[in-house]
Amino acid sequence: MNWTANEIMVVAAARRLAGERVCFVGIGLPNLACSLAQRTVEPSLELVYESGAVGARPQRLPISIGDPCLVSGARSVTSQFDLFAFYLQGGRVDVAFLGAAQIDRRGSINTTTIGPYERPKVRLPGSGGACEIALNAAKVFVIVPQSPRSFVSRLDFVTSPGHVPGRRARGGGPDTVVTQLGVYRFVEGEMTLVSLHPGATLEQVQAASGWEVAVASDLVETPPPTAAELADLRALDPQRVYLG
Amino acid sequence: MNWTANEIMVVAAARRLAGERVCFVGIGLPNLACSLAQRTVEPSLELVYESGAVGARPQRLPISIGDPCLVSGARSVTSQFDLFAFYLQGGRVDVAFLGAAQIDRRGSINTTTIGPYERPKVRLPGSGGACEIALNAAKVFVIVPQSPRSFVSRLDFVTSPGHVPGRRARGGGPDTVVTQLGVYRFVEGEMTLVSLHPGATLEQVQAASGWEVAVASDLVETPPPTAAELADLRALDPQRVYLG
Amino acid sequence: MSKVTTMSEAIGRLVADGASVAIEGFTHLICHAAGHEIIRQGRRDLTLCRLTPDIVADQMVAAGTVSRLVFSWLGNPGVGSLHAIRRRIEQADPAPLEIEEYSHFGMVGRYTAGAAGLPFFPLRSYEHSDLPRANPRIVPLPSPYGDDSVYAVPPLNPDVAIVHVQRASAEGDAQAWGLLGCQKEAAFAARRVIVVCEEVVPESVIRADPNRTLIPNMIVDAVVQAPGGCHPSFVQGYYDRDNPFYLDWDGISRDPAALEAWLQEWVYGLADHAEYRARLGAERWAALAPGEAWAPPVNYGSYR
Amino acid sequence: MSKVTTMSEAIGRLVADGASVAIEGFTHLICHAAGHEIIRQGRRDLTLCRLTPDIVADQMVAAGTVSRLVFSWLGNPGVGSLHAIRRRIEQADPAPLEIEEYSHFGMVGRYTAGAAGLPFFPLRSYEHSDLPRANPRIVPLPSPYGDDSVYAVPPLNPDVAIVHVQRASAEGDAQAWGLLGCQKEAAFAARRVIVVCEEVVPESVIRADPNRTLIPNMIVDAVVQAPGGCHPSFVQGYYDRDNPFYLDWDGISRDPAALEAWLQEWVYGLADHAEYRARLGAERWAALAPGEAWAPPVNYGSYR
Repeated sequence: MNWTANEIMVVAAARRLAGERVCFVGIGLPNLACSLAQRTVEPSLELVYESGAVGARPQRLPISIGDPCLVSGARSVTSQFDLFAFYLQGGRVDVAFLGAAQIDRRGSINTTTIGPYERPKVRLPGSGGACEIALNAAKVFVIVPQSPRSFVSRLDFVTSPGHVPGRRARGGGPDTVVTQLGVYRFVEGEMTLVSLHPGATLEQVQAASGWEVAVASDLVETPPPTAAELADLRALDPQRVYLG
Repeated sequence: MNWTANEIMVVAAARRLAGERVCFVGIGLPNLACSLAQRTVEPSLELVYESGAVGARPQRLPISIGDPCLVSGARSVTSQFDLFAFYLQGGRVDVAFLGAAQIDRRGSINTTTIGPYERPKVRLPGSGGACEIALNAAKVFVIVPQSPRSFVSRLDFVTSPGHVPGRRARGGGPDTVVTQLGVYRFVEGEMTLVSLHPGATLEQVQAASGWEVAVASDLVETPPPTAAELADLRALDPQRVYLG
Repeated sequence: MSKVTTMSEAIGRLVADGASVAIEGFTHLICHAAGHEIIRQGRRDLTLCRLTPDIVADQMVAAGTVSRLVFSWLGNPGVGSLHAIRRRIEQADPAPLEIEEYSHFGMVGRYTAGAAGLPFFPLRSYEHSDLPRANPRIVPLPSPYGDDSVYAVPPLNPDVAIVHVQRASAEGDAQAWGLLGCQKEAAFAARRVIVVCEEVVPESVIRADPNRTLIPNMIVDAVVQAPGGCHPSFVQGYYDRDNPFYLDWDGISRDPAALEAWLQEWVYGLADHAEYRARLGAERWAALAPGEAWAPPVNYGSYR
Repeated sequence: MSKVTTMSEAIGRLVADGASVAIEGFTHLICHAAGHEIIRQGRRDLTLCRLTPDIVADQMVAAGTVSRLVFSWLGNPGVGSLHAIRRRIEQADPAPLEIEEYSHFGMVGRYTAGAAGLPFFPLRSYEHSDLPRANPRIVPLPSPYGDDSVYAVPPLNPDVAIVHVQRASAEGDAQAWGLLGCQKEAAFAARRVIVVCEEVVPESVIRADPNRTLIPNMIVDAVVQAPGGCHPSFVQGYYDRDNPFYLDWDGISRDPAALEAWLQEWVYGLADHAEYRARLGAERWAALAPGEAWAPPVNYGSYR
């Protein structure tokens, strides 16, 4: 069986959605992970999009979080005020996916600038809803390609706080980080490798990180994607728009 | 020509709506005044009800501010949040009508209790939206039967503040008070008789007031209701539900 | 997963003695059927949260189920007073009634804060009124941006919200039209939600017009079908307000014996709201039926 | 009174040099037609308020109309970067661009405070993030009820809001369905409102479904009919997003000469949006047409 880095990331994330109910989701790999979870471990997962679509049932692969296919056939469409106030801040979101340009060992995320804020080397999109998502969702999942550029010891800008000292937010903060090398969870607020993907090594993990990554004492190998998982996933993105 | 106390109150209030645009209205005499104004001095007056009906066009006489006849055919129906936040507090209301069990010389109104709040002699309905209406509408109109019991020197409870010292509210406060005896406006925050209804006397006004009422130097007599006004008005309430 | 159940089961499971219960609906969508079932089950010490306690509140207070009101306007709308409630407030007859009083926007703000997980809601009201003196939970709040200030009200998170709507799916996605009051805010603020509807419809009906969904199934604990359940209040497009009932209530409510007799006949003496509906009779329902006025079609588009 | 006018007249009358302009719409209902007319009329020094500056913002910035952005997410959604804007922020090329940055809920809260006449809006965000450091207008605010605190954002009251909807009456009552973003809040917050619509419909259509009205005529200053005016963005039920355009924009926007040529061809070189629409061609519009998916009927009832 062969699979790509994107495929194992999506499969590993999807499995972690077992038992969850309401998922705040972005477009791309997170959306694929949720759709896969609906077909495998969690058929009753409800997808909520930042755009206001609730319980969407798209008839095609959405190309943006505001794709009209997320509206037609949804359970509800809500204003952004209601979405952020009543769903997110009101504590109704069990899991939210965030992307990251940079992430640190506490799970804090930068999506704002590379280099100083005032005169950035690269101007990234900024927060969008990420800052409030990071502080209010019960759990945060991150899917991010791991490299010394993304796994950094110090963020250029904290867009979305993780398990920072003194955190008082109601949301539980980062719960799971999935990369092409493995799955991380947080132990006393520290990102900790709990599962290594087949073929990946601890040396690769370390080389792709800007700090000495903690490793769980009961580290396991990620069970390889099953044929059924891969078939479901590939059917979701037949043109490999996001799977690459 | 004959008319009743209620009829001249409604006619006098309707005339004062000339030039106004958006009117926040209750049921009963205020509603009749607005409907009459639409048929006479201000055809483009838009009626906004506390219930959320905006630009209502009722096909019958509404029996409550939430009458379904205010919804069918309205321009818009809005949540109470939007109504209070965006229409009223946002400064979109030109004139609002308030009722009063007691009113004082500053136009402050009591609709909460007769007697002490903790153990009232009469428990009245309370504020509803009146407190925020009094503070946020550009102008407040009051239609109230005048007597020593309603025109008092000291309110038992201030539900809706008028031109009190130190007032900082954005709304302009009480503008016009109409009773069965005359029309009052406010001069430096003091309720001042500006127009005496035909047949009413200054002595009656004074006898029906708990304080020495200020009288405008250019006091006029209210022009009597015209035949057209009375015909329009009586057609609005043919069963005299509110006209009595 | 279907959440459809009976009113009796929903109230029995979700409304406990001592609970705070929001029954909202501003003149429209006031769920009398739920109030009656609460009375029938003999609940005690409830805190009733409602902007406008009206007939159903007077009945619940008279029946001894409610010991505390959180409200902003108290009356029989378009008619006058609620005499059972007035007796308790004015004369502690037969017992005192605790009250916690706001203005309408204060109550709406409380639900909004409760729904949004905020520790307070700011509004421009109350300045120079006696309400903050009567209710010390209403407090001034200076703006963090300098020379301005507002008032704050605290969040309201009822144990249960009971929301009546025109139609809902078995899972609990609820759609309403006409006056929406603060049903949405109350539902999101509550720990548990009972949706009562005129009709249970297939999920496909809900999904064909998602902008009409007021309350999503994810916050709903029970769905009860109770056609006519708002009588004598109304449901837009389904039945009109039964105004003679509002007028009659004034006399009934003035006389404790008449009120008790009414409760015996119309609540305790009936098994459920279906019996109430039947007892009102086809003629009375026919008189409340509105004509038709259909919304023009809108196309959501099919995107495949 | 009809407020129907041309885009040229509305922009000419209501958008002045130096104005703050909100063009909202979250992926949906983004009024490119208005942005193009602003460019065509050569406005300068605008502050563009928009949660998600995307292609039309990149065009307006590249054309030199915008000197300041108030925003929460900056990018070509689903594709990548806005290169004209990045050049100005990263290299001040050809000039610096002032930015004032929030999160999405911060921007929504700002419009809400602006619409509601509040001096601030409270939200649970920003704690421990660097955003308050980058933008000192984001400030902490302790709860007046003790041990809790939130952050506040200041009201946003744009000089003009431009809101695209599916249908509006000539007087300006505007109805929309699908994703509503914060169009309503932006419109109520603004001093002037331009409604742009796919269709001008008789007032009777609006009045037959008042719950769909997003914006009431009382706050509207001009109504412009511009079918297709959101292209390459979409209008639910009318046309789909033109995704190839979004992909193409990445290349165009990377190359200042290509961008200038695009503006010449598609904005300066055309008299108005009707010409833009015609130039796109019937085939391209046909490819964007969705199938039908009609909302089920609802009865408001006739009450006489």
